[in-house]
Amino acid sequence: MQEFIWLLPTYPLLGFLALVLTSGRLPKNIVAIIGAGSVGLSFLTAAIIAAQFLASGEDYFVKEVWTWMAVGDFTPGFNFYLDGLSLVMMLVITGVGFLIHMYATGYMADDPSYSRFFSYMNLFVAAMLMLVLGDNLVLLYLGWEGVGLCSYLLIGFWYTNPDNGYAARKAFVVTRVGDTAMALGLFLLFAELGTLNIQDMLHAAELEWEVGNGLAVAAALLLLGGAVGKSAQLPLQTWLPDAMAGPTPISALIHAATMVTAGVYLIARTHILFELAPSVQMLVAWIGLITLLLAGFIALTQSDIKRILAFSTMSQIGYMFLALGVGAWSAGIFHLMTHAFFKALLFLASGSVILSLHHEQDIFKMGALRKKLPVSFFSFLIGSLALTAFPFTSGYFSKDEILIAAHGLEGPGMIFFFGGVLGAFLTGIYTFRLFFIVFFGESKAAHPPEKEYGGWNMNGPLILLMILSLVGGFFAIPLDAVFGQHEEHHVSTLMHGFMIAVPLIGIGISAAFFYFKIWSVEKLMASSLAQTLHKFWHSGWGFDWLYDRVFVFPFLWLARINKADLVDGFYALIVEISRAANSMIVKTQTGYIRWYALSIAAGVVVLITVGVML
Amino acid sequence: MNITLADLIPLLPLLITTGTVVVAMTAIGIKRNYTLTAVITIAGLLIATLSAAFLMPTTNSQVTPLMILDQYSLFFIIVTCATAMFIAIFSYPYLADLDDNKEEYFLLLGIATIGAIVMVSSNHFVSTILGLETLSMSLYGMVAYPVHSEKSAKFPLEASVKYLVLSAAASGILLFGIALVYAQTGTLQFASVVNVANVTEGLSAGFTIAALILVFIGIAFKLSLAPFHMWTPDVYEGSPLPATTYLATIGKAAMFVVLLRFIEASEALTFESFVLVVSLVATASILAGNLLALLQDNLKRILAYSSIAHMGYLLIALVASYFVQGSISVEAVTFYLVAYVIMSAGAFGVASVVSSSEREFDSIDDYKGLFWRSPWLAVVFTGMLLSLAGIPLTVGFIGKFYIFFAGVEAALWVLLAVLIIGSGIGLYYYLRIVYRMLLTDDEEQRFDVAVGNNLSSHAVLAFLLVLLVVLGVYPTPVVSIIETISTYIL
Amino acid sequence: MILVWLISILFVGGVIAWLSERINPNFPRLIALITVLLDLALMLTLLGAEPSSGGWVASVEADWIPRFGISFYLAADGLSVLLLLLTGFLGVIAVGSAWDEIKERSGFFYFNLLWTLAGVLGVFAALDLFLFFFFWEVMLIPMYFIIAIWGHENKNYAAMKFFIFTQVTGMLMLVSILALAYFHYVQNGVISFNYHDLLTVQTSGSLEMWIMLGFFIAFTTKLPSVPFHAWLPDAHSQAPTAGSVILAGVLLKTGAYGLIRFAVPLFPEASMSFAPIAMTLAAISILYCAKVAFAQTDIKRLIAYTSVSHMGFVTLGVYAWNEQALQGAVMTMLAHGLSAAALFMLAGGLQHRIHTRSMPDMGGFWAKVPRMAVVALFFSVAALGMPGLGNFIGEFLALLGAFQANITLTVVSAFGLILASVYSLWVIQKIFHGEYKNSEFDDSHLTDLTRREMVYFGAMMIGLVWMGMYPQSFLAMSQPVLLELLNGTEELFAAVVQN
Amino acid sequence: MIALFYIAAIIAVIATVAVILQTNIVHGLLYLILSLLAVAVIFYVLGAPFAAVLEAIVYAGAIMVLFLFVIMMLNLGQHTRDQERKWLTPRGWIAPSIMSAILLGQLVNVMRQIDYDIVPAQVGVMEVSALLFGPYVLAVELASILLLAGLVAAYHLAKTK
Amino acid sequence: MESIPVEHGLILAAILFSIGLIGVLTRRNIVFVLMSLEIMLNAGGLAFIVAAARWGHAEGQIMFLMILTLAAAEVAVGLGLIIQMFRRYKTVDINVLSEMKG
Repeated sequence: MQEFIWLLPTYPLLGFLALVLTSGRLPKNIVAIIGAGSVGLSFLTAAIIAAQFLASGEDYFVKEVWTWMAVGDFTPGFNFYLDGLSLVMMLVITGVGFLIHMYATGYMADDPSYSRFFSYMNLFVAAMLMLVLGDNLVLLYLGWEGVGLCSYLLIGFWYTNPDNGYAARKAFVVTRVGDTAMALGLFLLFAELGTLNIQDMLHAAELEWEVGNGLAVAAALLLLGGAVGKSAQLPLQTWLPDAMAGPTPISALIHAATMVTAGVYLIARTHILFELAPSVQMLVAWIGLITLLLAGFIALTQSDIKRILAFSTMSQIGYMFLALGVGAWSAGIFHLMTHAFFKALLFLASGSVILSLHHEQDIFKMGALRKKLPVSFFSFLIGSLALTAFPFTSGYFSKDEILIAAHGLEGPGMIFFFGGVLGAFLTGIYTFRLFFIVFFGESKAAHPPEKEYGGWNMNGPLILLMILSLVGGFFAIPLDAVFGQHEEHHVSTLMHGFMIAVPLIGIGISAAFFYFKIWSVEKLMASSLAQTLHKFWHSGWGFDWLYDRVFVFPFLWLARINKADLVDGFYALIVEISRAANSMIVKTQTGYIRWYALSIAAGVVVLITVGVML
Repeated sequence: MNITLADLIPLLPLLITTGTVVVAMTAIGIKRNYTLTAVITIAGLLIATLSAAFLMPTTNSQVTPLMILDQYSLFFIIVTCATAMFIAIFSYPYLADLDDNKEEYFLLLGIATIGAIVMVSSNHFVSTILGLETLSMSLYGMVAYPVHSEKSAKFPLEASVKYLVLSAAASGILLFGIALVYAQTGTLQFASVVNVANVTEGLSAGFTIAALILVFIGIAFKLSLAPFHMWTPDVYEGSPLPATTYLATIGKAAMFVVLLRFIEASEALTFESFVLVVSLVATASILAGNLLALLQDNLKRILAYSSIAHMGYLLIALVASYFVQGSISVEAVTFYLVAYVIMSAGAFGVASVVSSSEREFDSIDDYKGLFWRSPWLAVVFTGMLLSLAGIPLTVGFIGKFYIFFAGVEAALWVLLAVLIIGSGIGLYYYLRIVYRMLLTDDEEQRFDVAVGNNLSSHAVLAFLLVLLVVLGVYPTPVVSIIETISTYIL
Repeated sequence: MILVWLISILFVGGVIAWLSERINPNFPRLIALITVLLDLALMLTLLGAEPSSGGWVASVEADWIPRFGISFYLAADGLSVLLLLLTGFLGVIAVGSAWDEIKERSGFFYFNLLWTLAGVLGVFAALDLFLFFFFWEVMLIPMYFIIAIWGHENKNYAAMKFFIFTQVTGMLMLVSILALAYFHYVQNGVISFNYHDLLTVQTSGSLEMWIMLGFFIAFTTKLPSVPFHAWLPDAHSQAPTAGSVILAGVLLKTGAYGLIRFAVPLFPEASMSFAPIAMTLAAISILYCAKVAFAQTDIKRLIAYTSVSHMGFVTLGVYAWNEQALQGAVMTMLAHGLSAAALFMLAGGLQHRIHTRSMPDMGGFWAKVPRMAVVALFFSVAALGMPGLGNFIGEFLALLGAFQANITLTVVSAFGLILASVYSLWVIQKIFHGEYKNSEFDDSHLTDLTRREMVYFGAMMIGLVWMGMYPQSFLAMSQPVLLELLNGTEELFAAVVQN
Repeated sequence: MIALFYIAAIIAVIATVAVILQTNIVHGLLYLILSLLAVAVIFYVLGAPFAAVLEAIVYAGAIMVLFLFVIMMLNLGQHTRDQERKWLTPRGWIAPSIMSAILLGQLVNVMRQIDYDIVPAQVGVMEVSALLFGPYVLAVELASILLLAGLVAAYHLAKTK
Repeated sequence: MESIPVEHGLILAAILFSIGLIGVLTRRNIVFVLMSLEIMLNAGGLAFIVAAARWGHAEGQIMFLMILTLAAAEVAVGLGLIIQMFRRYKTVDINVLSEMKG
């Protein structure tokens, strides 16, 4: 069965083709069957393959399908590589993906572009699977760009609103900046190591480069560029919040569970390279830390339900980066998985809320939904708990591992540790701020919901995801063969207690503000400092403002002033000169015989002067 | 070196042409009949062409000191007589409605051809002058031919006076120059001016150069090279179209053959400053010609200006002849002249066919939409214009290729640069005309194109078009002929 | 001999198409279609041909103008065959795209179309430099007519500009060709324009550089590259759709082909020392034109500028002169041939439907013309270099190769990938996304793609996917040719890189 | 003889200058004839009596008479003199004179180094005729054609319709 | 026998030539222009005679004869044109012949 690993991306790809070629002429239920079914098939296949693979006890498995191109030494192929890492990824993608597809069959039921939606989704799954299963970086890049494209398409799914289009393009272009860096990294790796097959490349890198080698640093940096772009980390994080313009299942699938974690996957996949470049690895950790904190602060100030979740995603990926940066590869991937569960859950639940409220996304226009939307409520509850690493939820285990690993690191380890804890604290606050505001208090909705939106196809996935969010922490993922045995870190019980307590304190503070209303936000906001901070954080630390001024406006300005193309002007000048010369020289044709004779005489004089005198 | 009977055989084309004129004149004397005169002239020219073609492979003799009848001369006699015949054919319908005596026109055309024949076979100043003046004298008459016609919209009188006055002044310069050359070399034969054994003592190179320059200027005027070009557009415009055609084709070609022979025989190009002068004239001609034509709206003037440029191109090949071993540049000049005659005759021919002495269509706007009104004429015209621009599939391209080849071999980079710039400008105005023909607003039917009433003219156009394309695609036969005959020049 | 057939069928077909208009105005397009299909079928037989020792699958040689050692020498190897096929394929597409658009004087139109194609085929197959130049110029005139007669509002200007640019630079090339032939004459005592003979000519120093520049300028004008690109936006925006298809799809490729086949192999040393400048120009082309493209509001102008930008990768690849880079250049040529042609067809289709090319007047067409939107999306995405489609292979390989030659310029050029996404998505946004506004134009004819159009676009899409997913079938054809060209000169280039 | 040459030369120059300065056309013509005659004298001095005779007869005689005929035909009377005065503005002379002066200077410059003295030897009618009807007989015939061309052209142009 | 420096003869010719040229350039009366042209041609003839004398040739005289012929023909045609011009424009002002330009 392992031989058939190529079926994994093929099913959704076929689904995509079927949906595109019929171009909306199929009835919705058939579309749903094709759309969700293809991913389901993939998941089934993936599950069987996973079982076989684990049973076989092999470290890895390669399936070569065909040689993509063979140009000199450059011979990437359509080859699939399966090991623990890709196994986890593939299961998450197909599993969570299938659930979200399921959910979407209900969520999108009223949308006229139903078929289009599922075709994109299927394409996305196919591309994402290529990304994680490809055995070489070019194939990975194919998936990488493919998911980017689908992300673009789905963010801009409701295209009539230009803002959505803007968000979509922003997402694509910003990530493309990272992608380009990554492509350059590929070029560098090929130029230096002569192959882009990941395993061969890593092997060669180990042989050729010592730790700290400049080329290794450069290559790692460039790959990191790609990773931060895709995973919305500093400094390319600005696109993610805007990406929430897409339908909510998209946010769940692409902008929470799978695609945005591709950067994490990439770094984990090429971890040997990063180990050869410790400075870059350290940078990964710093990026993770800073991003998680920044995002946490921003999330505190947001009012859009999906944006809050988006910043939270950013923040959680920061944790993963932090894990990678401190060398806790498995922990990073583990958190990736659990995060996929609970963040998908949160997003899907928020989708139910939004639909039930007739597309209302402002949390301050919700409230008191606990009774009306029970499934959503429980989903949110479990999701939020997992997100804030409430003990024994899935998030708890993964975050725990990360923070312990950070704690164990020499040098800045403690900074990472406390930073991570602070992040968890913020997580507690903003997550439950959202939770309390939406589900408790008074209803401020313009159109209060009559009943919860969604049938079994929406609630089923939610329930499954709730379970996964709760128990996901107990999954043992087979990563040791990939990353080697990681050393066990330990922290003192005190520290451990501290780690557990801080998020709870955060929840408590949140409860104090928003549930018990002991403290008042209004009072807090009275000070100008708070207002400034709020404004600053609300705008995402002004990154958009800055980038607009540094990159976008100058580009637009250049485009505006040189629309007519400077170079063309040069040729126009030549034409003008010719015309001027013409109008001058035509004046010599006066029509007067004597003038003509004079010119002859002048010609004689000049030519004799030239001929005789010179 | 008295003339013998055997000498008359090589002179056959000349004699036949002369005979034609005499017969035509006699016929006029007996009874004026326009058609008959035309037929006599055309037939005579045809026979002359054929006789020259017949003689060409075998003939190579100096007939008296005045004329050299080698293959080169005969080749150009063929070109000349054939072109004259074509022009005669164009002239017949053109003049048919002239309200004046029409017969003398063909006499003048015949006499002009005699002059041209003498020129292309001249290697002696006396025959040069006589041939040149015979040609010019007839052309004065041809240019001014419709002078009595009230209906003639053009300015034949003005054109003729301009041509006569300026041409006479140029002749004066030419004669003065020849006299100076003669004073130095002691012979009126074309002969080397370098290292003449009995050079007059104390005579500086400056004298020789000045003399050469004067001769060159005299010829340059006839070739309408800048800065002696100013008469060209006015005379072209004012003349009746067939006369313009004659002036532009035979007038130029014959004169250039003389220049070629003179330059080669005199070895004038050994003087660096003379090379400089010729190069300057070439540059000035190319630039002035093309720039003048740039925004011109009168077809005849455009072609006049473009002929200035084309003569400049030819000069490049001429200059190259000094730097290059072998006959390539002479071949280049020869081929280009042939090409130029074909395409000019064709271009003017199209205009002739649609025009008559009463109404000439010489504004490029007259040709608006010709492509859709008369595709046939438009194709011919486009072919000719593209050939003038030097586009492949036409003879003009091969001609330009020759010139480039000669220029590259001679390493005349500056002149080649000028050539490229000039050609680039040239494209603009040729395409302007072509574009007019492509326009689709045919609301204004400017002229009727009735093919039927002058079938022979159309046949000539067809012949020229075939020549244009065949020589453009497979020039090898003509190239080998020219390769052979060019050896006679050196 | 088959090469002669290929070319002459088009010439003759053109004449017949023209004449047939008198019988029935629908005949020309039919005859044109039959002609190009016949040609395409004949080309396919080349695929099966057994290559000779030099890798030539077909060749024919005959004396033409012996005076100058000029022969009628046509030959095709893998590279030529690829481009011949591209030409044939796009020929069919072009006829198809003109099918309904050209109603007026269709006979002459198809005559010109077929003659242009014939000239292009000649360019790709000629191995005598004179013959090459001959065909190089032959394709211009019919193209001029196509633009000047069936073009849009500013056609005269555009056609003239196109013609003068290519013609003037063509003359520079002529001078260079002649100089080369002359050196051959000096060194060997015979004049020859034969490619193989001229390859042996030893030139050096500044003279070689000048001669090389003649070729370079001619080719980069056709390609085009900054600063010789100014003709292209006008020509493209004014040409009728079929004209744009041929221009963008095929004509531009002649320049690239010239660079690969002639400019570098004939002057390895000069090219080598010139490579940094050429690559710089390429990088400037990529970035500058991407930026200018973004600023355009006329959709065809925009696409035209993107063409320049994309062709920059070709220049970059050629002057990196290693296997990856060259294959990249070749793949870019092929893939861009399809994608640009398709985009122009889309733009043409839109213009045909709503009589404007102004993007600010458009918007929200997705709902109205979903098939067209999907097709447009596909080709925009292809143009921005989406992996899995042909353009990616080309650009990726070109950059990969270029990286080994010049890191700085590759890095700079890679920014083109970002800008490509900016303008490509902008187009989609402006036309298909956003609010539908129909006040700006008469939308009564805004209908979705017809079945016939879908066939053409489908064929091109399949082509691009094929190129993107299994480029090996193309790479394998050009590989022996490129290796042969690289043989001996690659080290030369590599040495420069080291220094 | 030498003196004759120089005297005739001076007369020729003065007479020629007078021609172009004249406002009365008939006076101008007479000066021209004077100039031509002076040149004829020079011819004679230089040993070309045949040329001298022809100069006097054909040039000064026949051709100038032709001019006279035309002048009479056109009936250019007193008013044309006034017109001439009006046309001949001093400014009009400047450019041509300078131009011609430069040209003359250049020609003189290249000529003055010649260090050769002519010892005039008579080349009389005999020699010229022998040549003319020997090797140059073709020239005579061609000259007749030239005159024929002039004749036909002049006939056609000058006639009234 | 006394001798005449050849340059004197040539310079005389050059002077006459220049005067003729001035006349052509200056005079507006077309008859004067024609006369000036005759002066130029005549100067050419003189130069030939001088050159012939320098060589003791008859050829120069033959050339002079030819010049004479051509001058005669030219005058004939030229005067014919003048007559036509006077008929049409009632003036001998050469400047009226400037309808074509540009």
